[in-house]
Amino acid sequence: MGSELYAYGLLAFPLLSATFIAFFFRRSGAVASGISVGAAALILATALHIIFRLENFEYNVSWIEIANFNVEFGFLINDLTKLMLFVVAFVGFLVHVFSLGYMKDDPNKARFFGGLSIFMFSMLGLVLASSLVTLFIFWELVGFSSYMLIGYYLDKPSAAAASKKAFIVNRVGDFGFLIGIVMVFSAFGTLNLSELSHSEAATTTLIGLLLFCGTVGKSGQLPLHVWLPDAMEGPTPVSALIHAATMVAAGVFLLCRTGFLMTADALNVILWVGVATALVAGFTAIAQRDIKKILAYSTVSQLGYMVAAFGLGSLVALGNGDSHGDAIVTGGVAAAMFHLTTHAFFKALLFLGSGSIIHACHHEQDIFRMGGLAKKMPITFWTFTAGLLALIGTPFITAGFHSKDAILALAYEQNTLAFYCLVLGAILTAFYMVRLWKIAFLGSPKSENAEHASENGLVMTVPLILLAVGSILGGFVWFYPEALRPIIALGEELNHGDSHTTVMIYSIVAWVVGLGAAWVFYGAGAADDKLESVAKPLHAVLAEKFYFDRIYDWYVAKVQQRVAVAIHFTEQIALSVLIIRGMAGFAGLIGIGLRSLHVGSIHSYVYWFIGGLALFWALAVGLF
Amino acid sequence: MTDIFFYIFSIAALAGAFGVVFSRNTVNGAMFLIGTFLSMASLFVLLEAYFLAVIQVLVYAGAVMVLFLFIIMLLDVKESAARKTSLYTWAASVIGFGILIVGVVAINSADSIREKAASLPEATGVSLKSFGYELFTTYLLPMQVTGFLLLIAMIGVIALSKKAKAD
Amino acid sequence: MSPEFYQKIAETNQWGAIAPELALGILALSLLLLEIILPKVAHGAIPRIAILGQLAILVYAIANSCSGACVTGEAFGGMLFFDATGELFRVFFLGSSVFVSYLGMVSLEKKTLPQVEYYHILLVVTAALMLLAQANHFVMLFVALEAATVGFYILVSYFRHSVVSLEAGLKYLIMGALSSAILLFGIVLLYGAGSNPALEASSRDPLNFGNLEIFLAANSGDMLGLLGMLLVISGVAFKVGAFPFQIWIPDVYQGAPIPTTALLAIASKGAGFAMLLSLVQVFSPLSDWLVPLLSALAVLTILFGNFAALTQRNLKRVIGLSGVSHAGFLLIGVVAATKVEWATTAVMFYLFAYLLASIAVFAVFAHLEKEDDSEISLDDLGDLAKKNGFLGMALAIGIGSLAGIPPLAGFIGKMLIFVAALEAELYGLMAVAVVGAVVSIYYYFGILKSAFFEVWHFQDDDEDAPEEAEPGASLQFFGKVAILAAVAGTLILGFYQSPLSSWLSGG
Amino acid sequence: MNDFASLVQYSIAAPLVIAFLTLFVRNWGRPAIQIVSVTGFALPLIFALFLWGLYDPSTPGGYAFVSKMDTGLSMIGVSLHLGLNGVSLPLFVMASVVGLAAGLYAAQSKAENVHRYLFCLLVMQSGLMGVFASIDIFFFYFFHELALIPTFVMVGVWGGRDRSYAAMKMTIYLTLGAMLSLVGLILIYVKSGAESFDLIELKAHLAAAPLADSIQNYAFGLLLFGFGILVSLWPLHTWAPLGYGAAPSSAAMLHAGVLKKFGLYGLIQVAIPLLPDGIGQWENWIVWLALGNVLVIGFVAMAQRDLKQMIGYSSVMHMGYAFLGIAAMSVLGVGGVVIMMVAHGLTVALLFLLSTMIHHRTQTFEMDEMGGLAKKAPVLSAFFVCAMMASIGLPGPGLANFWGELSIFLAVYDFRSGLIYAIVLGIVISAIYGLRAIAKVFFGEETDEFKESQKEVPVTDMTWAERVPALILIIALFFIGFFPKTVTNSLNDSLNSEPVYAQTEN
Amino acid sequence: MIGLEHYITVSSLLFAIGFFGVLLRKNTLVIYMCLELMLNAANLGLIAFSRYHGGMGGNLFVFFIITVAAAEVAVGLAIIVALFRKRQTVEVEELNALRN
Repeated sequence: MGSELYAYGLLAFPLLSATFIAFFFRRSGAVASGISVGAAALILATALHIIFRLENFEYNVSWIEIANFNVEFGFLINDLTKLMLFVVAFVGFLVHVFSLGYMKDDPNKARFFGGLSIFMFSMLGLVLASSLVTLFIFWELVGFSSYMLIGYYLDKPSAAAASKKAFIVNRVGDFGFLIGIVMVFSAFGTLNLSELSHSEAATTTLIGLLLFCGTVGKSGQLPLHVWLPDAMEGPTPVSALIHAATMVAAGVFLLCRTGFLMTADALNVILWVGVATALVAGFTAIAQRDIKKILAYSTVSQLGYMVAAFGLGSLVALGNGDSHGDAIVTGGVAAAMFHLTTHAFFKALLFLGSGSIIHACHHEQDIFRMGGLAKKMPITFWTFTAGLLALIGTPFITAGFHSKDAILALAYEQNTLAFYCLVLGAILTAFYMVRLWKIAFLGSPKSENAEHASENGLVMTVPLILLAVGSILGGFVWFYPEALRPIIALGEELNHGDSHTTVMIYSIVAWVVGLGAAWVFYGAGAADDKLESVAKPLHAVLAEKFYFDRIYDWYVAKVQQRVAVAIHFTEQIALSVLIIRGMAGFAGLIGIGLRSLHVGSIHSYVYWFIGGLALFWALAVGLF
Repeated sequence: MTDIFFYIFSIAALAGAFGVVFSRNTVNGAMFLIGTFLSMASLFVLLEAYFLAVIQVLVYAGAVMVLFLFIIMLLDVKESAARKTSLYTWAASVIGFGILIVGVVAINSADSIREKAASLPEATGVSLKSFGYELFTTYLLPMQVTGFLLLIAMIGVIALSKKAKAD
Repeated sequence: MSPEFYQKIAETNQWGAIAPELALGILALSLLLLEIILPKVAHGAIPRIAILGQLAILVYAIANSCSGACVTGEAFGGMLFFDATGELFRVFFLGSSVFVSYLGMVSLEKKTLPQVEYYHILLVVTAALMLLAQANHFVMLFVALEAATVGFYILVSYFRHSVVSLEAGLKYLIMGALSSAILLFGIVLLYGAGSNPALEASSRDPLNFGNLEIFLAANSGDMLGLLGMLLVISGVAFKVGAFPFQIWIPDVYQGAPIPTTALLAIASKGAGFAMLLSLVQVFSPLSDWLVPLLSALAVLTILFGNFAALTQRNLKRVIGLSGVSHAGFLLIGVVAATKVEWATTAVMFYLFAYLLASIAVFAVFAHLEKEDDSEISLDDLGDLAKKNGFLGMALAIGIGSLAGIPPLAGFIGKMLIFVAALEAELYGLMAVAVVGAVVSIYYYFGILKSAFFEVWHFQDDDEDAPEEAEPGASLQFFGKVAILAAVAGTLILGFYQSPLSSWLSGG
Repeated sequence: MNDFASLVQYSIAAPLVIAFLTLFVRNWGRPAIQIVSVTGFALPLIFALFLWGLYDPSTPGGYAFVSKMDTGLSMIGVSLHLGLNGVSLPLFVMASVVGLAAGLYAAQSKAENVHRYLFCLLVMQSGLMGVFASIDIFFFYFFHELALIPTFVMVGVWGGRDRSYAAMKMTIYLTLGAMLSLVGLILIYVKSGAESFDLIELKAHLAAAPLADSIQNYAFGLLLFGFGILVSLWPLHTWAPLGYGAAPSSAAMLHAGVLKKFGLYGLIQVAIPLLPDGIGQWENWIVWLALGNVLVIGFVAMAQRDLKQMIGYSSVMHMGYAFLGIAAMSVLGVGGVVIMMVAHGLTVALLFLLSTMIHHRTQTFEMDEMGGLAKKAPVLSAFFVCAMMASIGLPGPGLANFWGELSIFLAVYDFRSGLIYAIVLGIVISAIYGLRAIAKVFFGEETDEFKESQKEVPVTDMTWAERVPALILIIALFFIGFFPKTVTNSLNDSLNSEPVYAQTEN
Repeated sequence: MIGLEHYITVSSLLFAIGFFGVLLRKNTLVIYMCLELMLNAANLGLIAFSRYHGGMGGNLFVFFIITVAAAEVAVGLAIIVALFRKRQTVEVEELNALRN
């Protein structure tokens, strides 16, 4: 029995689940959720089987063939795939379980779980894809399922707008990605990833940057990050799964998969985009009030880290840990993937935790209206704190510390300026997270909803606990089973370079500064934002997210739509009115003119005859 | 001698024709037309087409013009004084006439009219017998059709003027 | 000339070959006889007898021409020339006259007018047209043409209680007589040129087409011949309704009784083209002058017809002007025929398609039940499709075919003309034809639109409106058969042209 | 192989015969009409699927299921020559699929005189089957017109707002286009000297003795603009949105879905193979006008307020891709265009179908007056989202569209690399207007107008009778997307045997 | 010596004058007379050609033309009379019920 059957199974379970739900159980949410969670469990099991029991392999079957354009549907399982597969399957399963509790009373539960299944299908396809085209197909599908789930609350106009925005912004990124694919095909003559990696043909900076466009869109890099915070309109488990742990990381995964297509110039651009994203998002997070928005900006910021890591690291080739040799795993890839993995744990945890809070607080999301939740929801509090500690990179004991250090170490070696920027990013992270933590959990409740909050049931807390474990221990190589270890180990290794100590000191200082500043600055369970009263202009800029959304809205409403209407109007006037009606009118005028020649008198008709004779004569002697 | 006759009758015919065109009174016009027809009949004689000259007098000057006069009298049409021919009509007609005269000149300047056989051929219009032979052999079919033509003309005239049916 | 010579000529009188014409003549006479013999109550049968008789002749003519045993060559002392085209025109004219007889039946029934005379004249006119199509001599041509034309004068003004009918008759009379005079003078000039013994290839009988063609070939620069040709073509242009001799058409079509309008539109136009086709052959030595002339005519005719029809609302005027544009298309075919042999077939196909379509359209017009048929306008078609689906369908198919919309016969006809024109490299004409065809869609579509689309009226306006006529109330058996035949023919010829095309191309 | 040639004939004849039968049974009540007419739509599909199954992809470039019949135009070398090759077969099958969907929907419509409506639709179906099965280029044109004419009638009689003006405009535009292309086709016939309208004979003849360059130029120009009007090449497109906006749904489905592909098909199968040098002169024209389609019309589509008009514009926009793919003149580009034609045909038919269903529920096409429909009609919204996603080329529902577009992109990049930015921008533009429509129609809160109209017409979800036609189309779309090789295998062979396309391949 | 051309000149002038009358006059009866004049001009031409070129054809044609013309006159006058009865006029200007 071929290994590919398991891969097929991996795709088949969620697809079947989605199909069954769509066709038979649209109205029975309980069954639907059961099917979906069952599918997630099967996925996890199958994924574990692939990871632990199966060797790396590649499987391809011809899908479409026109002339020399040949796409294969297939699976490319290597270490990178396995790591990503683990993250997706594991977090996916936990989120499914959590959703059972979170969505319990929702009348349209079936649609939610169907959507989750479709997402799992798409995401797994993306991870397994063996060619750029297949990857792109699932890439788009992932975007589509994200679109569906963001817009889950159908009657909320903001949800509709957010989902639309997410899709379109992603498409802008895909615009570059697709051109990149076209160029890759033109340059290499194939789109199969392993064939590409062995290809002799030279890559160009343009190709690299175009492929990176896809990442910019999907992973919320500057300037296309605007959709991600808005995507929080979706149910919170969706945010945890799609917009924190897996889908948004797909951009990073794409970079890692196609690292061999990059050039030094391209990497440089990628690095600075990542760094800028990390900083801008970090600053923005400081002034947000919505708990999910803060986490979303935090995600953007962390994704910036990963992208920056990739941009930094691929300059340093760190051996070849891949048995198939089809992807060159470099330091950057390792660091990025390491951080991706740990981030998946703690960010999923944080989102689920916030989901737990929101659920308990009856959909209250403003942190300034919470407060004092630590006592009401102890498990949530402690697990959330664990995630938070990991995110801010609490020294030594948390996963985030190790993975972030790997990135910083890389930066220290490669690019000093980037290094300092990233350290500043780390300070910001600690600052805004502690702000959130202190205001939401400590102090006393600020609203009715927070007052009546209480701990949620087991289905919601168990996933939190499991993720908390991952958040703490995920930074240690020994935590991972053998099969997942190669890349993590490579990433972790970065921390043991020559400048190990310096980097660690910077990192700890950043942690202390950020944490301390926030602790001092914000009161426990504050009712309003102190920053607003202290530095109003700064707060305004930050709260307005550096005006990105304003600019986009202005562009869409004032530029794009007006241009569209103007073009439409011009076209109507020019074609329909001037030319068409004009020609019709002209013909009509001729018609009226000719009509008026029929005056009805024999006499005038006789002149036609003499005129005709003259005309004939003229024609015959060639006067015309 | 014949030359003089030719000129007399041609001028008479043309003058009569102009008379038709210009006479204000319709009866006078008809009279001029009869003159023209008679002059033409004379020209036919000059051209030795005696039979046709006779027919011309009988049919045209006789039957047709009498019919015309009869109708003119019957209708008693008077050209009203108010109805003067407008300047435009005059101008247009004269231009038209000018075009026609160009045509006349063109016809008469045609070389083939001036090219003649060495001798004037024998007059063929003289023999009534051969006329008859031709008519009932070569031209038998047109002859028959003409017969039908006269028939439908007759029936048509009846249909156009007979009293409406009683019912 | 000895009597033996005439004897010989007399032997060329093949009466059998013109049996259909003779039969028509006899039928015409017997109709008059029947009116006398039959009691008054049975007079209603006379039109039916006329139709049945014509149908019998039609069947005979078709059978005779299809058998392939046609008499070919000159006959009647060179007066006639029998060939396949002539046979086809026979069928064409017979077909139109059968149909016109039916229309006459419908239109005359309600009038207090002499009835039998109409059919009598119609039959004689048809016979004359049939001879005209086979004429091989200018005398025959002139006499047949005049016989037909005089008949038309009467038929146009037949509704003598109606001022418009009489006025149309008068207009047609004066225009027709003028054009006859022009044509005649042209013949005179041709005669003068061709009979000159001083010139090469002259003949004692230059009015015979064959002799004239030989003469013109030898003297192609002759001024008299050229002028004669121009005048003759002018006269023919009047018949076909080509620019600038088309100006009478809308008025006369509008004023004439519907059966006569149909006859003018179908048979008279067909006769014009029958003449034109043979004359183009005769004048082929002068084609340096003739072809540009006809091309220019075709262009002007198409443009005039189509554009003038755009703003018309009177149905008979629209059809008249559309007929003008059809004449333009046919002229293209005629021009092409000077270079491409089979283009004659294309012209014939077009004519037959036109015949079938016109039958359908005129049948509908005749059954609109309007008091004054010179005033039927687009508005009278309103709701036709709803009130009488059968007539609606007939109108749609007829108009569609006239517009050259596939899959109807008219399209195939137009296509054949196009192919012929392109083979003859008449690109300019082709361009004009395309413009004309597109413009024509507008007014044809207008007709269909008023018959089909505008089915909703404002109810409150109808309060004072008189009781609307019920179209098709007088539809009779013959009419249904005629319409069905025309519609079926139009449809079938659109899909499967074999029956007609193999016959046309002399199968 | 030719044993089954009669099936091709039957699939053209069956709808035509049944069309008349439909008129005949009109007095037997609605069910009789429905059963008879649906049979007329189902038979071609059955035949087409059967033929598809029988088709041997290795038929070397030539045509399978060939039959030839003289209809009486042999004097100009016309005969009813039918057959299918790798290019025409997918379109043939697609036509039958869309036909059945449109027919099923039409059969249950509440139109006045439904038997006449079905008559028109069946005649149209017959023409559509004929278009793609004709080897003779005259009949190729003829069948197109056979299908086109009923459209005008249907728009004019059963259409929606502005139907009279729309029908008129459509008729005049399309007649002009048809005339130009007819003249172009005749010009080829006349100048080739092959004495035949038969595509195969013409090809053989012209391969041996190609036409002079100037003739090729003229003929190609005529065909390009003639077909261009029919395919709504910018700026000759204005009939399309207007016409589709007014057309009854089944007519719009068949026209936009299938019939419009005639022009592209003509360029692929007739114009370019017969006039290989003609395209050179017109290449820039095609490129610039097609860019107009993609970019200008893309923006225009964004500005639409009327749902159906917007779908009409989006269909116009996609034609730009097709023209560019054709201009690339490679197996890949043309193959992509064929796939896109099939996919687009199914998609746009689906969109028109669903938009009519939306109209039944909202009583309007104004998107500003809709909103919140998803809650009332979740299945409908799922179908519509699916269809719209397919239309904007999202893999999944639109996998087939995606294959087509991607192939075209690849081919265009090899053809003129700079163009790629402009045309890929199209996918962003289409996403913008597509999602805008979805959001306006289905999401958000119910508008006052919608609430108002619900008082008169209670909103229900899709009935099964509505679902079946939509499902047929979606299943077909998925099938082509997931098993593109069923199309591409034969397509490759057919196109490779076409020297014009094969020579540009490396 | 009077030759063919003289006769033809007279004939064509008569034709032209007849046409001129048709152009100028508005009385239907006069117009009709002018038309007869034009036909007669043709007769003269035919006879002259026939005389100078030999052959019977021209003369015979004249016979037919005269016959036809007579029939035409009869029909034409009948129509004019019928119209006069309805409209009390023979002026062409007033006979314009059919027009746009």
